[in-house]
Amino acid sequence: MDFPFLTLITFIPLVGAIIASLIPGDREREIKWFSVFVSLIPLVLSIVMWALYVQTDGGMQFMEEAVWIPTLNAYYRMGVDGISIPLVFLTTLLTTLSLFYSAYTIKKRVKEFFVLFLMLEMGMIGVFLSLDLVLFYVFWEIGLVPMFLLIGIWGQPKDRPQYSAIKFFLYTLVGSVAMLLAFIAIFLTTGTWNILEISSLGPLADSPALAVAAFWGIFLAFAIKVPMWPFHTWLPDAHTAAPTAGSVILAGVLLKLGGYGFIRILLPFFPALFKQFAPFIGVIALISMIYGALVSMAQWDLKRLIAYSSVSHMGYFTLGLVAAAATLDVSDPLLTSRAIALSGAVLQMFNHGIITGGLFFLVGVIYERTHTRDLKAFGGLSAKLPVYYGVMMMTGLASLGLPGLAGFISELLVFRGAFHIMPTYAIIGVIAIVLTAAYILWKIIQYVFLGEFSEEKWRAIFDPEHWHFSLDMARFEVITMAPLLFFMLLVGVYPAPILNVINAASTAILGSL
Amino acid sequence: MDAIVLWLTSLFPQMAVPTARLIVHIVYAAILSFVAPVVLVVAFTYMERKVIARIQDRVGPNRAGPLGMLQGFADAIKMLTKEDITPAGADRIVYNLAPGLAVIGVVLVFAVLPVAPGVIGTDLSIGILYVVAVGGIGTMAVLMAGWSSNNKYALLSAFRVVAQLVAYEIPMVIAIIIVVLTAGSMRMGDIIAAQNVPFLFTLPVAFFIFFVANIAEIGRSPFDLLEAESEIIAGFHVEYSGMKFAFFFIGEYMHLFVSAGIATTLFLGGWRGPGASEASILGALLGFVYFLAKTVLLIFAMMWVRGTFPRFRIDHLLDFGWKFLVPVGLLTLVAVALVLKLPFLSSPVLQWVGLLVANVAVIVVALAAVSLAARRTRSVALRSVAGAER
Amino acid sequence: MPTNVVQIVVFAILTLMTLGGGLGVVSSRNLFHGALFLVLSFAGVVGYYVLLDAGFLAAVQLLIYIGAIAILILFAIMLSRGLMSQRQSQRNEQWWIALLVVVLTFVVLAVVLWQVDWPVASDQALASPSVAISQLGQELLGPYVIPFEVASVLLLVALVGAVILARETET
Amino acid sequence: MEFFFNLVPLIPLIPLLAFAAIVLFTHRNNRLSSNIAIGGIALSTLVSWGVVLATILAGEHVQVEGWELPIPWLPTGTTVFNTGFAVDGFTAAMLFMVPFVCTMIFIYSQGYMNLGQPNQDPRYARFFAYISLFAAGMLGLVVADNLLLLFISWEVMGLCSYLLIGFWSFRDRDNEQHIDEAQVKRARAAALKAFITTRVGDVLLFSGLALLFSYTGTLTFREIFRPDMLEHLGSISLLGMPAVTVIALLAFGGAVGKSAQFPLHVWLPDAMEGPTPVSALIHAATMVAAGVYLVARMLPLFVAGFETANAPALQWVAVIGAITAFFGATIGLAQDDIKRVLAYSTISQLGYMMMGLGLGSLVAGIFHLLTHAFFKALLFLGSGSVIHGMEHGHHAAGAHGQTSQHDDGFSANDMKTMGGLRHKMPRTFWPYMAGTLALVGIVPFAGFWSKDEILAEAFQRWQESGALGLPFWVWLAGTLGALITALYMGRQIALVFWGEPRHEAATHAHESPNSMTGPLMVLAVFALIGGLANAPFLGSPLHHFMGGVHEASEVVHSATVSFNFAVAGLSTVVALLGLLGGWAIYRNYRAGEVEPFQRWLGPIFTLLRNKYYVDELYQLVIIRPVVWLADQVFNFDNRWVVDPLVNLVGAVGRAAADISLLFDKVAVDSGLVEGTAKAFNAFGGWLRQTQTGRVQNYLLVVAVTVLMLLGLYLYL
Amino acid sequence: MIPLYWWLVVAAALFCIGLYGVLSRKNAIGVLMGIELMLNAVNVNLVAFWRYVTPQTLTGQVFAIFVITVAAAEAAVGLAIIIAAYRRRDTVIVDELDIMRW
Repeated sequence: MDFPFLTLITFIPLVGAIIASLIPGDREREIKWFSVFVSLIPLVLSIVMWALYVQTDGGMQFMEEAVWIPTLNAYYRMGVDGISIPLVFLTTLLTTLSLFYSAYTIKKRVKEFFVLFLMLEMGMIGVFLSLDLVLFYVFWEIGLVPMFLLIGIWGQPKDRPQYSAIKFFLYTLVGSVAMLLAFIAIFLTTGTWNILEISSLGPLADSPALAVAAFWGIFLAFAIKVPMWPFHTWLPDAHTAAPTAGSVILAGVLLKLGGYGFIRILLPFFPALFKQFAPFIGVIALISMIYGALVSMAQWDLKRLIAYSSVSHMGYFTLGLVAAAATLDVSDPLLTSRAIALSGAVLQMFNHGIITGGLFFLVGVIYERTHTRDLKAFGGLSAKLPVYYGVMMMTGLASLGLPGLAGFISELLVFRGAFHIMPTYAIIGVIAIVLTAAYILWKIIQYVFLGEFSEEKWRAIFDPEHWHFSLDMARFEVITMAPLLFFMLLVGVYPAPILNVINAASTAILGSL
Repeated sequence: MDAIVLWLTSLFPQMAVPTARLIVHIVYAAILSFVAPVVLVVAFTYMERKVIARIQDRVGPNRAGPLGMLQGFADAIKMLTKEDITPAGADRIVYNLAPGLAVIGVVLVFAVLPVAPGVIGTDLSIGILYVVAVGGIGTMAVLMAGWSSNNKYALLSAFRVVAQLVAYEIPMVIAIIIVVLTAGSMRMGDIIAAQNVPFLFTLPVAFFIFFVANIAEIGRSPFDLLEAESEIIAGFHVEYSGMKFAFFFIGEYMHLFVSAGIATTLFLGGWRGPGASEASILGALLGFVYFLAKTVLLIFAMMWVRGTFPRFRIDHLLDFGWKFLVPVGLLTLVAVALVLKLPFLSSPVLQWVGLLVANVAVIVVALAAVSLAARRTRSVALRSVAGAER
Repeated sequence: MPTNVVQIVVFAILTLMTLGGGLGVVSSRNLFHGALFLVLSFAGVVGYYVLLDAGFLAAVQLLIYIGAIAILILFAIMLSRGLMSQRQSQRNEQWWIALLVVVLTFVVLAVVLWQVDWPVASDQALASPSVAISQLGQELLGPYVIPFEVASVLLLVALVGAVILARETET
Repeated sequence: MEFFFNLVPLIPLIPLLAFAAIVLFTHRNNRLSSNIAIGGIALSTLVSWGVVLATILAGEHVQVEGWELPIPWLPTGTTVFNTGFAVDGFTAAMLFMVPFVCTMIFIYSQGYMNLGQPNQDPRYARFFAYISLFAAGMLGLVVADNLLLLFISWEVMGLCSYLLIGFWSFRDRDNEQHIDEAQVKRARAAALKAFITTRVGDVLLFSGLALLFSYTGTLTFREIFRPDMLEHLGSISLLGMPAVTVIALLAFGGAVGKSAQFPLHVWLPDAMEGPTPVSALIHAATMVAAGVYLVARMLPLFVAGFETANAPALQWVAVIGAITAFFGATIGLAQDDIKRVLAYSTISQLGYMMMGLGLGSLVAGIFHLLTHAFFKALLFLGSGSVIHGMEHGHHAAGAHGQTSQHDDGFSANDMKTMGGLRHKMPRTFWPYMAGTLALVGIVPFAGFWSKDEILAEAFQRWQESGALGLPFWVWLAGTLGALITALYMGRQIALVFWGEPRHEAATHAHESPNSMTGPLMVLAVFALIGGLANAPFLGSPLHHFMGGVHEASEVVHSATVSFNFAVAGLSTVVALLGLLGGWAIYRNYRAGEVEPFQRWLGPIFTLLRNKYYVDELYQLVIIRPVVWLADQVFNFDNRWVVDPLVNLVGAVGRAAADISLLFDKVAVDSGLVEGTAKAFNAFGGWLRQTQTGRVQNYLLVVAVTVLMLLGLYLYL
Repeated sequence: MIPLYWWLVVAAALFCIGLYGVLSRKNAIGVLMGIELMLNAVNVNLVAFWRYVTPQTLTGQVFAIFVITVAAAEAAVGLAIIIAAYRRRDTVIVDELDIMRW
């Protein structure tokens, strides 16, 4: 048997969580650094795996299979393709960075935090790797609970963390239930849970009504997770309440679970239905993009602003997805455009993870110092915190899609695909780009960094007693951001390494629909 | 015993073999249940007092009968004539049940005790397990007595008894498992048959553990916390008097004998000795003599221990059981299992040597660990003392 | 196989012990007595095992149920003694429903058990049950090794759990 | 010579590395940082000129067909997208100008930002980092072989523009004294305005790019311009037009934003809030030229499918260019801010370039772009030198105790406070004069040749068509624009350099350091002789050099326009008249007097000058009632249609945002989501009554249930 | 031999008695004892089935051993819980341990 990369990547965090939970709770230092160390292992493994991945082959690799629950015909099946590899890498990277960042900033109930975080990592990676619906569902739900607790326990008291956590939980759960029912329906007709096999069988072909119901059931689950308008209202609350690392993971990875589900499950299972409903979903995507950007613009809470920007940015993803699904033509100019749109969508997920993750880190940076996120409370900080200004500027520019940084490439690919397949949608969607520039520059940069620095205002919010690091970004914060900045630049300047795998997989998936 | 059965059937030709066997068993049981207690108690109280006296440089009983030999009978008579009290507020039924149960628990063990070649109540395939299992009844009796007396000290004593018995049952069982492992059977007969060399010599650690745990099980000094006069007056039977007290007394001395007998069977080769065999009455008698001699020797050793060692403190007692005997026992178990499975120790002689070496190694390791721990404890203590002075 | 009178008598005595003990357990006002009745009931079950040629199980039953569990229960009773006033009823208010349900359950069970045609083994097989302990050991460490290991882990967990639960909270 | 071509990627890379080095390593050391920046751009210039030389030597094969370096970059579906670099005659021409002007400006900046002086800018190093990045962007744009890399560079420049316009948009009270708060506010507004306005154009360009990419599957210029590809694009119908036209118009939208063409020109005058070298670098010489470059580069798309004379896309370019050229010039006539005059002049001149391109003449437009870059950079740097001198004079006056520093509303940019500076700043004055003459178009200065070529082109086209069609109006607008240009330049030099000092500051003003005047002189030389590059009597060398770059597309043809003495004479006369007139009128203007133009032109002048009131509006000064006609026209520009349109979009956006938020909170969140939650809560409250907390209750329920199930099983 | 049915009925009776104990005893320890009775009943059943249905294989006994193991663990943990509850709340009456109510 080959080296079981996937199992190790998935379960090493769990093992780490168990070991960490056995360390006495008062040895906080040991718990923190042990967790960081443990999270490094899957990170390294995912990098090695990426290096060993055969890039020309778009199919599943590193497959593992074992009987799991014979009575259910459920198998322990795992595999990666070009869609999941970047996302797995993103997960492991962001987890490591989050843990590293939290090692400095989490003060209460340290042990629980780190243990939960590692378990969260397991759940997320598991979703990206599983090729069996039961396994997928189990991991899907596993990720839910730690996140719920992270928001509820470590949230900022003034942001109603319990309310937010429960909202998050219920929202997701509603979707999950719908998804589960759909899965069961699919299983009952096909007799297998194997995602690949179901994809090739085309489930529920003989009962159109049921197929439509199953389609929308699954759609609901993923749409809530992505989140698409109008299922997005859990997102700003959850983000606002969550601790910094939680927000990072929430934005960086959890939203991608939905996106991944669309590509891995909904699209291959129901390509015809997806095509049929594509105009409608495209409208939702457009609304998400523009609406999210508009609401962002009206925000005065920095974190909430970024949360809404996630809605907008994930709308780009949806647009790319819809463009790829809007036709089933596999002849060349169209297939290329569809593959580009899908690649763009996947890359948009990756980029959004890196960029918005970074933005949340940066909100954390200022929040740790001042304990406020009110844009009106800041001003002129670029003189006081020049490094922070620079980093925020770069991340913000990446977010608004400045060419040369990551966000642009995915936007380009998405629109490139969409312009060919559904030009009207693409033209409307372009408006969102302008709006994005407006809220990033106008709201974030201008209100926080530009203008006059006022010593009195600053003294009113800055709390030197609770902040023991340097005023400008401390070393650990810079270290946290450095890999993200690196990837923003790398993907923006030379996206081929990452696009190679994504593109091969997109082409393969679309070709096999 | 089969010999006796044969003899009986030859004496009464019309008697069927099963009937004869039944008769023999009943007689044997009667002897064990009625005669043995009295004899044993009298003999061993006398012996104990003598031995202890000698150790303490006294003479011991010397008035009643020649050399004070009748002292035991005198005591017995005294007991029987004392007033039988049931305290007010006591749980009457339980209170009265307890002493009987104490004796029954011990007598039941006699059923599997091979006192001579072929003389055994029933040679169960799970013989030694049975011994352990029946041991629980004695514990129950103590608990019942302690609780039903409606006496604070009795109850406390009962707690202690249970704690101690539970704690020392485990090393004892481990020691037994070592023996069973080596002998390959739980049947008493098989265990004896396996001892071409007595296990005392091949498994000294197991013997030591068993011996110590046994003393604790019986509750003899230095493990007599349950009846420590200075702390809890006299233990769980403080409210008992007269015949009921005598029952506990009898139970204790029978337990002494039975456990020594089991130890003999497990480690000293039981009735084995030159000339002892099942074949003839003479051989059987000779076997019985061997058995008795070995048993008495062990009982003597226990008395010796009693006369020599001071009483443990309760936490030390539990520490000794849990932190020394159990780990050492487990270590030995593993070592013995390894030795038995080593392929190159095929011949019995090699195996004996191997077992001995393993045991010695365990001893060394255990002693090293103990001394290390002791040194650390001492240094910690010294440091705290020094800190206090400063 | 013919039914032996002695067996029937022994069975009757044991049943008396077992069920009588059981009834004592659930009905006695004094909890300590209840525990002792429990021991009686266990002893009856030991007899059942002997009667069923399961000597090893009998010893185990004796060792664990009487030697350990019963004693533990007695222990617990003694530890929480202060609250056991004898005057207070030991039954809660739903006892009569419970009684009704239980009796019904018994009737249903008895009927069901009667109706079922049990696949009893052949006389020959019945005459020579396998009672070798070594075989039991091989079963445990062979086909049932995983349950066996799980059980051992369970015991360990129970041990640790019990210790932690019962430990005084450190202050 | 292949050696130099292989160095092409280095041209944008060196300034980029300089940027990285400054940001990451040397930003604490100001002198080292600026030296790195200057060294980087100088090296880049050397390489560029090497490439130019190589191109010249390589002859037509490179000049027309181009040299390419493709780099596999982006896997797209079944194909791979290449990026890369290319050099042809057109690129080489740009490469001659861009890095060199940049170098001059960099050197100049070192003095302008007061290196080593007590009032050195606290963000000195950052400034050099930004302009290095800008240079990298511009050079990358020039050497890009595909639209995507061009777009990336384009956006990088947009970013730098944003950063540099807003360079003084925040302040640290501890360290900076010389920046007043009004300026901070203005800079902030200007930066944002610039970025958002150009972004509108960028999005159009982006759409065009995506469309083009979608239809052709490639963005490499050479492949797009293949005749079969153009034909394919022309055959697709989109929005009632050939797709190629749509794409061209979208691309032109981008150019309109970037090159500040009407109606997206509003950001450029405001952009003068940045430091003056920035104005020179970005908003005069190079970045705004990017739009022109883009149109020139994409010219085949504009023409494809039509005759050059009546290609609709091309006509749009010409019309917009003409309007811009005329309007920009007129507004410039009435400005008092020395840099604003130049800014409107830039807008106007960019309009000329667009006109040239719109007439289908690549060379005319680009020639003007090149010469304009030199003399406009010269003018801006000169004006910066003047401002610098005025500021020093102001300080000196303040030091003499004659004026307090902040409360007299003094602006160093105001031409009406200057006067007589030609004696005080001779080394600024003479180059400035050269620049002025070049801009106005006096023989033999550079501007004459290039502007003349555009007018000649228009004239010839008019003659060819023979009707009062588009070429006539273009020509008319151009010629009138030239007149007005001359007028406002005459006014400017008269106000700045002649007459008496009109303020204490002008009295005390003194010459700028050599690092500032040196580049002025170098640029002055080019302003003088730059026109020779395509002078007809030398055989129009530039025409031969780059005229053929679009030949391969088979739609754009390069034909030399012969020198037309009538046109040239007319424009020279017009220019001389204007210049001398302006000079004569304003030569003796005194502080506080009513302006001559205002006296003569009355309402029209006020209309033009209302631009000035808009600036006052930003400074929160009350606008006086003005003649309503002027108000109408002005408002059309800034308050009713164009600017308000932008604002309206913003306001609607914000309103929509607020409404969305409200909707989100009230309907989606409270109604739907929490309503569901409440319903479940009530149900749960009822259900929890069964939760007695008694284990035995639960067990009893279990037992009863099992019993019932058993019964069901048995008897059903 | 005694018919299998007898054993089963006896086991059922023991089970029901235990169930009654579990359902009706107030004292938590009493409940626990009821559970032990039920487990014993199960064991009797298992052993009886072994003896009568599959005397050649020891499956029944094996399962009985597992049940005994579980019983031991259950008793230990259960009693520990009771003791802990007694310490905290000063009661072992099941009805009074109802903080999970509503």
